[in-house]
Amino acid sequence: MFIDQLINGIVLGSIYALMAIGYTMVWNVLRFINFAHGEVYMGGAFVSLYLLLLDTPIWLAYLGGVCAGALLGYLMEKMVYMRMRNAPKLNLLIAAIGISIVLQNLAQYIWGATPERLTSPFLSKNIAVGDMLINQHYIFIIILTILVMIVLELFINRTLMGKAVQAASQNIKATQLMGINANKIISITFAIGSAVGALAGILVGPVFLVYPTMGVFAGLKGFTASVMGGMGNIPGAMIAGLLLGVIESFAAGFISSGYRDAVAMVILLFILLVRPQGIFGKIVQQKV
Amino acid sequence: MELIKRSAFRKSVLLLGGIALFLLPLGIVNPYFMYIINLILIYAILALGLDLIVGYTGQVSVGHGAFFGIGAYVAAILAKNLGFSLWLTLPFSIIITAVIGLIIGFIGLKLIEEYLVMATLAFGTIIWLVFLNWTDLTGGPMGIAGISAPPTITLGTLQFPFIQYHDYYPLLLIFVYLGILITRLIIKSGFGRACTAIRDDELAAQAMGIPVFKTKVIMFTISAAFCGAAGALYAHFLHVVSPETFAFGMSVTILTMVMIGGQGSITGAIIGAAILTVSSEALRETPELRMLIYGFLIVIMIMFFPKGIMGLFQISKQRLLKKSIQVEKNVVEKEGLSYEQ
Amino acid sequence: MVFSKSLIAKKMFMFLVLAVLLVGCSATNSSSGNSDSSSKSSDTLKVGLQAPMTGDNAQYGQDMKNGVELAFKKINKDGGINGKKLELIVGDDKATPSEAVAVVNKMIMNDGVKAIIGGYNSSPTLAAQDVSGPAKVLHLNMGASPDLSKTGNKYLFRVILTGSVYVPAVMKYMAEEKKVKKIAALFENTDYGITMYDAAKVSTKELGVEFIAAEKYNPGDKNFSAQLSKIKTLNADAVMVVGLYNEVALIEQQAKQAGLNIQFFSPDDSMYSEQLIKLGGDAVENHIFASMIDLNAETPEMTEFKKLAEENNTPAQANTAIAYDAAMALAKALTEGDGDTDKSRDALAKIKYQGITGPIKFDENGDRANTPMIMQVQKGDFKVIKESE
Amino acid sequence: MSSNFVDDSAILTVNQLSKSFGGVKAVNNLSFSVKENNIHAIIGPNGAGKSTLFNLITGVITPDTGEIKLSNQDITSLRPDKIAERGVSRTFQNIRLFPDMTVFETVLIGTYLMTGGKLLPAVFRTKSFRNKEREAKERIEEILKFVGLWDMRHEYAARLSYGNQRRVEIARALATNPDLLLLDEPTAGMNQQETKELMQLFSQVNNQGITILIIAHDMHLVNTLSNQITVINFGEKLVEGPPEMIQNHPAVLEAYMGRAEANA
Repeated sequence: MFIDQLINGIVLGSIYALMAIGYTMVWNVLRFINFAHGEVYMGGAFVSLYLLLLDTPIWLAYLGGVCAGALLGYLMEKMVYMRMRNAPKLNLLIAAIGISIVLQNLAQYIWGATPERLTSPFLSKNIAVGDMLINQHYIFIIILTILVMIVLELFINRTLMGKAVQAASQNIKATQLMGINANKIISITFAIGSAVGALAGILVGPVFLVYPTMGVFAGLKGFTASVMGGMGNIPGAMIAGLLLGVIESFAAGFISSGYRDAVAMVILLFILLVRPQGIFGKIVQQKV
Repeated sequence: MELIKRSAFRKSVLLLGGIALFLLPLGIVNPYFMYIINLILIYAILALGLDLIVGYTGQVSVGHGAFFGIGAYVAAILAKNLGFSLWLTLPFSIIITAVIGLIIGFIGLKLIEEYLVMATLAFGTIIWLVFLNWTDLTGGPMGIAGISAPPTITLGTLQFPFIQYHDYYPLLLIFVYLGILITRLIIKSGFGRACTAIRDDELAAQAMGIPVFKTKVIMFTISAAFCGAAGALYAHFLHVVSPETFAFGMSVTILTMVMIGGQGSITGAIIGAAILTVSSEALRETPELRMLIYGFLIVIMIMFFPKGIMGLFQISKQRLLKKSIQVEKNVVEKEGLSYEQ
Repeated sequence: MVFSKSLIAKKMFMFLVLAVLLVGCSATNSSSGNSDSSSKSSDTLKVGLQAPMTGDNAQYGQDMKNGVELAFKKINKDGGINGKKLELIVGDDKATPSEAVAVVNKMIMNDGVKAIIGGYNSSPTLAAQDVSGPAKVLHLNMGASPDLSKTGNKYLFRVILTGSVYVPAVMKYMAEEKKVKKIAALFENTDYGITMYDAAKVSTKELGVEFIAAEKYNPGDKNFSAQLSKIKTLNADAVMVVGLYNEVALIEQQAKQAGLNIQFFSPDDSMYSEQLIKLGGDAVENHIFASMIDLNAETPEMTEFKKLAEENNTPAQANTAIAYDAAMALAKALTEGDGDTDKSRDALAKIKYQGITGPIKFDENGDRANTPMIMQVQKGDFKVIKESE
Repeated sequence: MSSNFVDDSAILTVNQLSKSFGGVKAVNNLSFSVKENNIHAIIGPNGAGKSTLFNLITGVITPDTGEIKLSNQDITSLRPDKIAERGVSRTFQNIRLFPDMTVFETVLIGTYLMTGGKLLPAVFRTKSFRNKEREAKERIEEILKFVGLWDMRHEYAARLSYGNQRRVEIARALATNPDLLLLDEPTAGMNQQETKELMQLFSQVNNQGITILIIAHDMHLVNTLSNQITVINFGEKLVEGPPEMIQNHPAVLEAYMGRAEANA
């Protein structure tokens, strides 16, 4: 049971980590919580599902979903957030909530509310490790997550564009003054964060199904992980995501599965009050 | 003199209008319309309550649906298990919600801006999960049905039983008036002004001797109590409560009412409540499109009319302009301060 | 400035007046609208459908809507109810009690429906019949909870079998045919799940079986790993799942992923839907359940229904058939009652109608008196493994 | 803690105060005292730690070490509102007004300590509540007439000229009935006429028995207005004394050369 829960936790945690990246990247450049990020997760999964229905090869369908997610994030930014740069944070937040309601219901309008299963080439196979059986798809999720993390690290630290994003997260206005197109940086950030979020949705699709409201709790958890890791701290978000998944699984297994989702919320409250800079966070100066 | 006359005229017009509203049921035949109007009144109390903390004190909460729920569940549990009537459940709902509001406010209001939003979100979700999972007390996903109607009111030889939706209307209207009155009394006092000062500039407010944290906590408590009262009324009005009503979506709905109506305005809160209730009922005909249109409305309103409907009544564009300059200045200042540190 | 302030006040007041006028107008409009529809009501008769049209359970609502629409089409083509056409008003109860109350309120008060078909889930139905009962509106529901027999609402009928009929049948089969001794229960934390589990416990002594675990989940849950890994440690002979197709499919899929290979069964046919197989795939193979309907049956009623469904491009699902039956039975009662609610109720109480789901007749609680058959998922299809007694 | 400044006539005593931000010492072992009824000026080049000092005195930030005494009562690390309650009021370097309020409403906020901000009396509109409200309004009329804004009381404060905005801020500070008024560069950005008028106002305020502690860059203002000057640089006290002494002090000239010459 212990090992069962540990594996479940790591799989869940990988998903949360991928989700957390999106929140954290957007926070970095705009200092705002993109509440509609959970809908990118859902959108990506739905597009993959739809592509599979059209007999697209599975890898292409997955890729299509990721691209669609990126596009969704990009459009969100361009159509709404960009036009609200000078608005108070609260307004942005409410706009994000509005977008999330729109996307959830648009998905339902187009594809219906019935949960559907995304196919996976690995789902039906288990691998025996000692006397434990581990599903191949779970291993696929974990490997892909690690891969994405490495690629993202490389992108941010080794490429020019990544460095621009990094600079933007230090100070978006100064970046603009230095002649870097801030809007472009923000768009790229949204696109990358959303692509990773959509990937999370696609990976979850075969296990927990695809349906219009699938992004709600995934979003909250990813967001909790990003707060745990320290808002704006990408490696922190990844580790916190994994941690959250494991804690949640153990709590569900050993305390009560009904309160599974409450675990993340309690952690969120606790972190906010006791360590608002996150577990691994550098201390971000609070404004007086 | 002129001024006094004018305000006396205004007062008498408002008073007459207020009394005239009691006659509204006479003109409405369809009980369904009455049902919607009653819902508007309940939501108006919620919106007034949230506006106290969001509009007047500048502290954003996306967890007030939970306070609404606590009020409703307290009333439902007391009515079902102990046979309490509305007159007994209502004070309990208000007090218990206020106490929880006090605790949450005390914990959460140390946080600012986005962090407060996150904390209220977490709190609201936890409370909702408690409604959902504490099956012995709350009925879990089944909720609690069969909550009693308010007892018949007897005035001399006149009897006012609560059977049809027409019967609930005057009662709910009285509570809305009470809510408006209390809101006004609070705003037009040193305490209320302190809240507004905190909303506009916390640092300056504190320099004037205003205990910022305490004031916020008290206002948060009152705000929660409003929602508790609305909850009790809702439970006895609809006769059933179930957890999903009080999930995150409810908190968002109340916040949207305040935003659409216009923050920091009593009229705005009520208009917001009316618009959202009517539009969501009107869109019931097209279940798939209902929430879709609702979401679009929120995005469009917040993008193009961020001051809400009451914002349209602000006569001077110049004032808005000036305001945005001031806001900019505050931002620069804040950054300056943190930079210096 | 003083002047402009009072100007704002004036504008506000004007707005209020306007708002009141608007509400008043729409109200008078609607009342005149009502009189319009009453003149129109000579040729239409409104029936409401209370079902989940959005959310996780939307597939059930859609199936039910399809069934009722098929039936109404046929009835209206054959001349309607004594010349009046049936009109369907769809109300989305989102599978939740308070929404159910809200939509039933609306359908009765605003649309003036004479009868309601639905809901699908027990808890919303229990809450909604509190509204429809006093309003004397016929309510033909599809909830499984035995509690629906105890409401005392004489306008409430149940067009499926009650849990107290389903449960013993499947328990008996599992004990006698499958030689099951230790059962782990995993059920929805709702009226439906809890009462079905309670009903199952009643029969354990007599059959010599025992429940060794009672795990719950909330409707809409997607992650059952915690419950399943608990069950895994118990070495049960079988797992009884009380739930709808979404959850049943996921539970069995996740059980398989966790290496829990065990016989699953359900007390009723709530998961009887193509969706179960679509979602569950291989994992739901061999699932056993009690059912009141067999879509592969070769009765004339079934053949006719399937033909009708095909003509209208409607998927013939179990719930489509059940809703179709409900609508047909209702139409028969409404015809006999001829516009009088109580007459229609009495007609429904005494009805004898041969439906797709077998003979429809109600006992004094408004429940069906049929017995279920036992079915199993075999090679991606639903096969009868034991006929009804 | 040993005290270098035991002075009974001092309304404010700052003793060995230090505060650093991330290794940078903004205020370093600073001690000085402000005598009652004085106009005491603090001058120093940009970044000398003057505003930090104000924020420390008013409790916005807490010092690392040292103590602050108000009429011999320790107010170190008290909350800003508690310090305001004890009679310290301030204006801000960048004017901080409430964007949604008229002049009257803004100054009304300043009467919070007078009216008490109690909730229940407000809801029940008790007699004492109404009396206090009336008194507060009378007091505001008095203050607004005193600072010369009475005619503009219904204007939105943020729409006034810069000089008048500063007056509103001062009026708001006066409404708290302070014993000690802290002015953080009150004439920065003003034209000569406005500066002159404000200086007059400061003397008038001082004549009412309110001690003033003022941060300024403008040497002319400091010299004519104040009777005691403390010069600080890099968070440390350079020199202290009456204007005549400061004007010609070599250390001051060295630290403060550019500006002193420009304003001479």
